[in-house]
Amino acid sequence: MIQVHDLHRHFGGFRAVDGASVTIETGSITGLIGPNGAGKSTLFNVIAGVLKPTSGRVVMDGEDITGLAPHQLFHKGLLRTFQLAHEFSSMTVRENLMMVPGAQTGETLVNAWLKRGRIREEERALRKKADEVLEFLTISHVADEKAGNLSGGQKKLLELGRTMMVDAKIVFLDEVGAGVNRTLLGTIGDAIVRLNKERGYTFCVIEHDMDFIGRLCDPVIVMAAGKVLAQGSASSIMQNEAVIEAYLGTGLKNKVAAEEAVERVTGESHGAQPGLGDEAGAFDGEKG
Amino acid sequence: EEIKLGISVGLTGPLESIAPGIQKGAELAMKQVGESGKLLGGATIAPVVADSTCVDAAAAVAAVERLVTADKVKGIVGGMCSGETIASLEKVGVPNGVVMISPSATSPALSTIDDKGFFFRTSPSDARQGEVMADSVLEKGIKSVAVTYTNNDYGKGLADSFATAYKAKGGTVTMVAAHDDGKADYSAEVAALAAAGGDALVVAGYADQGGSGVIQGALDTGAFETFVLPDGMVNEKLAEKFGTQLDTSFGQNPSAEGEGHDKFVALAKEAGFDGTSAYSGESYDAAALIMLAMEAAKTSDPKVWKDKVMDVANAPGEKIYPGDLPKALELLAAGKDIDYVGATAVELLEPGESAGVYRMVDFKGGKLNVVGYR
Amino acid sequence: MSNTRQADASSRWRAPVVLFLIVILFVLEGTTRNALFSGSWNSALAILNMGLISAVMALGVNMQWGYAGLFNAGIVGFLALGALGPALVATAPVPGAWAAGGPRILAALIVGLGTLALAVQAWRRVPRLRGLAVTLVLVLGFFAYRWLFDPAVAAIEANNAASAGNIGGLGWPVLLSWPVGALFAAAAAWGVGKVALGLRSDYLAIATLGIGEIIVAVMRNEEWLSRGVKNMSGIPRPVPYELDLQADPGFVAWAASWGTDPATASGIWVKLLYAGLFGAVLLALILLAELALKSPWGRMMRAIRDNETAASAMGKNVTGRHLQIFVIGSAVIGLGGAMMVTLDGLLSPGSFNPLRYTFLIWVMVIVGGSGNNWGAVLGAVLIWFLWIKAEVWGPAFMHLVTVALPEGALRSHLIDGAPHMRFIAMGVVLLLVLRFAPRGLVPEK
Amino acid sequence: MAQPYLSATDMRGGYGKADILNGCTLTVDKGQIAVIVGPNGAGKSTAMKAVFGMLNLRDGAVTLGGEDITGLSPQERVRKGMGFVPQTHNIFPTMTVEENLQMGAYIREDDYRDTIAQVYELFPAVADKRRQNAGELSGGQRQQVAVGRALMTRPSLLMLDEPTAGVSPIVMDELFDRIIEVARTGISILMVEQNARQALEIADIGYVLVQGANRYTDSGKALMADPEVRRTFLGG
Amino acid sequence: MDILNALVALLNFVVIPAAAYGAQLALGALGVTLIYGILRFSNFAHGDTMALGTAFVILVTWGLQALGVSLGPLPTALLALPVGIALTSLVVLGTDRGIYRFYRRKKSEPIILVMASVGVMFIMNGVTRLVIGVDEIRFDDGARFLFSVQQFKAWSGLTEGLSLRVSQALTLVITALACWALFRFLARSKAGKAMRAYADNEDLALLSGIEPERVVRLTWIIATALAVTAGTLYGLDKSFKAFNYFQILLPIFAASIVGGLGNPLGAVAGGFIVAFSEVAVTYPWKKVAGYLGYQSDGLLQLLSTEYKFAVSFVILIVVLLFRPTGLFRGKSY
Ligand SMILES: Nc1ncnc2c1ncn2[C@@H]1O[C@H](COP(=O)(O)OP(=O)(O)OP(=O)(O)O)[C@@H](O)[C@H]1O
Ligand SMILES: Nc1ncnc2c1ncn2[C@@H]1O[C@H](COP(=O)(O)OP(=O)(O)OP(=O)(O)O)[C@@H](O)[C@H]1O
Ligand SMILES: [Mg+2]
Ligand SMILES: [Mg+2]
Repeated sequence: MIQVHDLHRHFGGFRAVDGASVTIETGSITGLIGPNGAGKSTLFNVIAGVLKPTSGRVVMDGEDITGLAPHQLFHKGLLRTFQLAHEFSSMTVRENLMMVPGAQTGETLVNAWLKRGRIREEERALRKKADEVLEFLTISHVADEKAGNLSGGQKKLLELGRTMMVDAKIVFLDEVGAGVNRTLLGTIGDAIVRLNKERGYTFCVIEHDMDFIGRLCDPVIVMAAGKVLAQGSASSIMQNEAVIEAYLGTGLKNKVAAEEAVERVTGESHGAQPGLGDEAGAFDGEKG
Repeated sequence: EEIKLGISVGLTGPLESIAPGIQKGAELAMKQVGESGKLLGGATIAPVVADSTCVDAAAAVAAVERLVTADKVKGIVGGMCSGETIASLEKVGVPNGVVMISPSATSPALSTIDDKGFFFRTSPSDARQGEVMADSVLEKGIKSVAVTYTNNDYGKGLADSFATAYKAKGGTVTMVAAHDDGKADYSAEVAALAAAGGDALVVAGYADQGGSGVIQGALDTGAFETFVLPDGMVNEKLAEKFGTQLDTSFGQNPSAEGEGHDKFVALAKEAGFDGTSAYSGESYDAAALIMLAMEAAKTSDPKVWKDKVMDVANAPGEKIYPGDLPKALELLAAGKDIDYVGATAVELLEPGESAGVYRMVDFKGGKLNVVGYR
Repeated sequence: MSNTRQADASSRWRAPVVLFLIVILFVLEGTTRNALFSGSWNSALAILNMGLISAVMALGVNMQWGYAGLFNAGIVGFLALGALGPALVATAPVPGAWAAGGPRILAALIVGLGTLALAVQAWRRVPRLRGLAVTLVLVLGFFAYRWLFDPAVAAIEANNAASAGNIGGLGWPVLLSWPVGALFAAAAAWGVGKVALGLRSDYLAIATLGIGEIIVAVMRNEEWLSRGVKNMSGIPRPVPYELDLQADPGFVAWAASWGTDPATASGIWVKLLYAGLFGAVLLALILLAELALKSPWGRMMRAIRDNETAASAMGKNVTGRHLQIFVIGSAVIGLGGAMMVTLDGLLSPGSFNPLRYTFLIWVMVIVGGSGNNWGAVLGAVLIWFLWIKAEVWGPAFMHLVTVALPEGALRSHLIDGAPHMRFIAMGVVLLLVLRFAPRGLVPEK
Repeated sequence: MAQPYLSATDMRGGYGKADILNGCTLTVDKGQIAVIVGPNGAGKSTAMKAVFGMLNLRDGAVTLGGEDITGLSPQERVRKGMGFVPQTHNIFPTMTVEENLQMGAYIREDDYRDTIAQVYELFPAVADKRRQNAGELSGGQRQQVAVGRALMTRPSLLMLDEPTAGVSPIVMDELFDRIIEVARTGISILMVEQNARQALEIADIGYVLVQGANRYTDSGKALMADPEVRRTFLGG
Repeated sequence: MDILNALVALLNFVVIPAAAYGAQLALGALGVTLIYGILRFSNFAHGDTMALGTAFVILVTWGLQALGVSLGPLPTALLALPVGIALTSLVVLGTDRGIYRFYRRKKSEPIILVMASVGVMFIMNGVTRLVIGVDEIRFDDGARFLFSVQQFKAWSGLTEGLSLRVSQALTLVITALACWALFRFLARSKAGKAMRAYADNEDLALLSGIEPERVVRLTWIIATALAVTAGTLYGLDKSFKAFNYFQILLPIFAASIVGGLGNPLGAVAGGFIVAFSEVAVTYPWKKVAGYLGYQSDGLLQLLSTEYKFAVSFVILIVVLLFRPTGLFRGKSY
């Protein structure tokens, strides 16, 4: 469980996060939405240790983790993706994944010189795992490509793939969906649900795609102007007047999407996502 | 026989503006001897120049290595700066048995180095100049001075020996501050020296390096009016540059009494270079000594003629001045003794030191005037 | 895909080809006598030896830049610290120096370091008025330090000032001083790294440049340490002296059997011994570096170089790793410095200038191909060769050009300027290499 | 049939190694909205770059208003009336928002203050930050600046690579409305979208690109109606 | 207490020399920072550009002097300056055409461009020496002092003197003018904005219709003009010596970094910080303290002048520790 207490982050005089208090329950898939510039990414960055808070505290499972460095948080099981993809551009896609797991034997210099055998075994396992992840994300054909040469969407997928390389406790996803093909996003959504159910990952997801939010997230937190505007189930949020005014808008298309989503959420329970296998298989034709 | 002689000087690097004068001085002596046709019964002399860079010991060693092992020179005028000289002497000169005579390396370390008799220098030791300078400053009634020196072994050694002598004789040194050559700006040094005060400023540096930069600053800000100028500073260019601003300044540099120096300057002028530039005369003398020693030993083999260098340089014998080299060769060929005086009143001490006579100068009327010898 | 593999295949041949080229150059230098080459093995080997040392330094720089993207422009400083190793460890003790002020200097240094540690603690621990507290600690510490330090320095420098005036060495074997030099450099790098590694690219460069200048300034001005600008000569050798060999009848006979005179033979033999030593050190370093680079450690370093934010989000301790590689790289540079003064037999801090010891090494790394150990090493040997030969080639070229000119002022002006062709030649070669191999002769894959 | 305003036919080429585009054809008529959809890595952005002359084509031709522009450099195409918002790196981060918009009007000699005002009207969130460096904006705000910059050019053909990525629903609505409006003034629009259902809704013509080649081409409505397309490319 | 004398001593030895030196550094640093900001590499050839440009200015000055042209109390070199700038610009544009453009097209890493500039530095270094030699050259003519120490003492009756050289005054005035013009140009003019846009995002600049090669040319010309001006002023103030122009490169880099690379305002501030820290930290306060009523036996000097360069770097490092990209938040690529 992550608790954020009265968090502030100011840039000069501007209050990007202005006293937000948020709780992310263990085992949930929490959605975080809000207008552009609401402070969502900033909140993420503070939690993940990239930015120091101006004031306020972040607590993870009872332990104060405010101001810890990102790499320390990683080893506590907190992973995140970036809104603007941060790939290791001159490394191959596979290497991008293989570097993720912590505490690899070969990451210590002395071991790199002395424990060659053990490293070779570990590497084999890592490689297998990385290839599985690539397969799942439908980008195995670019496994040996330099990550810097990927398309915008492929980079986002790689970003997500890195979180799948290790057993995380909690994963923060900052707009994984932006720029990702909607069909594939559906598959990713399924994967998130599966990781959540089967492995007990907690997720916190920023997304502007209301389909996606509506399908996955409970609860949903709405931020605006650095503060929490509303919180609740996806369907209640989507009918909340304030949220509609500040964020969803009354545009026809989104209304339609939102209503569809509400229907789906209310009509079906989380677990019974149909057609998981089918959808993953739909891309077979595109591979290679 | 064609005899090749090496000249190893820092043609590039921080003292690049001094190096051509040194190179030309040595070449002048070689030309005179070669054209006379009197060395070893008609040997010709071919100078081979190497760029020692002054600061890069490794590059200097490589250059001297080339002179010795590829060009097979029989003697070397050089090196120019002390560090570089030590390295090339220890690594090339001594192991290959080639004599090096440096016109300008003044480090005391070179006095104690195990040179196996392969090293000499025509520049005088710093210790003696310090004494001479201290005396002359006190005689002018100047009781307190500030000292600035170029931050290398020459400047440091000279400043130390002067300060010690001066204090021992009752003077006060208000400050001893180093300046680096080739720096962009000397305001800090000038400010510090001015704040420390003193009746005169001793500048143990080079005339076309930081030394004149410091003088410039001191004059412009009115920090000092009187400058005491040792050998690196005493030359015509300085007089030209500052004119009457140096009216009260004075100094000294090693030089033959009377004719030697003037003769050399005249010869240099004929040959198209400035004979007053730093170490140019020393370099002429170094080259002359090499060739005279060859004649005295009747061979160009440095392992042999190295033992004759002291003989030709010192009394007894007929005094030899610049331009007299053919005559000296004749005398030597005839088995007579010579005492090479040259441009800088060469007098070699063991081991490889030079004890010169100092020429006292002042800068009245914007000119360099000789006022006496000591 | 096929294209990628082709690129790999061609780059696999790059290193041997460049190596071959270098070998040819050295053989020409050793055997052919003309306007360009000197035809002397002594000269060729002398260049090679310094080339090998440059290669060690280039390897160190390559670790920092090629592996981790750390722009160290203070190479000269770390090299100078390494050079201190032989001066303080291998030279003979100076009689009376230690008694004059040794313990007091040690005490002063301990007080100095203690002050810094205390100041850091004060900065971390004191909640309010920490600026004041730190200043207080620093000022008091400074006075205590100077009180201990100054008399000791004066005493040591007064001890036989003309030919010593320094604290002197321990008289240990010179090979032992190499790791000590590396340790000096590593220790300094640790301190520097703690302070400056937060800086990026050119900012780190200028900070390290400054630190390099500071270290060199200290070396030049602290006479008690290693005689400052007065230089320290006579650093012991790990190999025999040429004169001893020439005096050894066995050696003379052996030389004669090869048909060379003893002077030449002794020079070559000594240089070969040096080359063997340096080569062995270099190969060992390359082996370790290659093993490391090809392991997950190397992958982690590359990831950090590519994108620090992401690497840190993926659990890699970026600061820690930066410090690690900075220290290791600096230690290698320091090792190179110790080797260099051993080869020169001379410690001459007055000559430690950044153009020669920082930027030239950088040129070596970049021309060779940063990120690639073999590239850095081959680049170092090649550039060093060119740097030395430009001394001859530049003027030779100038003479060639001026032959066509009529006798006169312009011609003599140009001939007078011939030494400066050294730089022009070097510049032209550098630009040509960069033009035809913009990522270096042996680029990173 | 008259030649369409923009026609890029049978484009082939890539980034040096293997081809990314394998005979891709895109056409837009005056005042039309064309939308390209397709899986990630299909070559959509590459196709856009090719149309804009930022990629060396091995084969194929691009004509604008009947004139062959295949050989022109990007900045020459800008002067011919083309505007482009790339997918990434589409702002000047250390220039203020206002300056970003001014740079959009770089080639305009007339008074463009009206246009700036219009852009601010369209994106009020950005208007508040006009004196702030664009690099300090949130992801969605950057996207708005980027589109605003392209609108400043007053192009006759506006090319947008995923303009709505990361943009909140309310702004996305606004943006699509605005794009329709812009198209009505006779400007042709060529855009790549992953918010495909909303985009195809307003598209006159839709392209589905797969592996650098046209897989389906039809009107937006028709593509939406095709269950196969919907399931495989539009997310159900 | 003698505050006036203390003040004058400080002005004469610290403030005025440091300000003039700082202005020279600032002009040099402006060029470095522009090239870094827009072309994205640290140009090591900048010092030698200054030297080459000054060499041209000197040659033209000699020509003018031979023709009997003079500017009265001002140095003739000012007349020669535009010609020097033009000639040097041609050379520099030539290097861009022949060398840098290739790497720009290939989008090489900055370090490759840096190394190319080292190559250019070597070549320019040699060429300058071939053109004008290694000797020290004085080329200042006209009046030397605005007022000299003696004049000041006679006028004021103080024990301490104060002097202001024409070259120092010129340096300060020209630097101020150049900065003002440059800032206006960058902030207001269309071409200036295009330069900044290109610096920010090359590809996008292209998409806005900006002609990149024109921006590059403009950058080189402006940087060269600044460099030659800086070099000439420096040469007038001190004297011309080819070697010194390489040595001045380090303080120039220090200045542009401490202010924040790519930030012109930072370059100016950096120039003065470096210059003042060199002079002020090693200044012995004995004399000034004496005037203020505190007599001391010691020199009251914080550090000896041997460490002046070290001091300016210590200050630089301390600044960077608190502001990792310089005082004015520069760029880093
Ligand atoms: N470094 C910075 N300096 C100044 N302002 C900043 C900085 N970073 C972010 N901001 C401001 O903080 C606000 C919040 O930004 P943030 O990136 O958190 O928004 P967001 O909610 O993630 O929006 P989006 O959905 O568009 O990604 C924005 O208005 C932005 O302009
Ligand atoms: N600069 C480059 N160098 C080499 N290959 C590249 C480069 N840019 C893209 N590619 C490759 O070209 C292919 C198509 O990329 P493109 O960016 O056109 O895809 P896209 O259809 O726009 O995808 P997305 O929806 O993810 O943005 C991808 O496989 C990518 O790996
Ligand atoms: Mg965001
Ligand atoms: Mg794309």
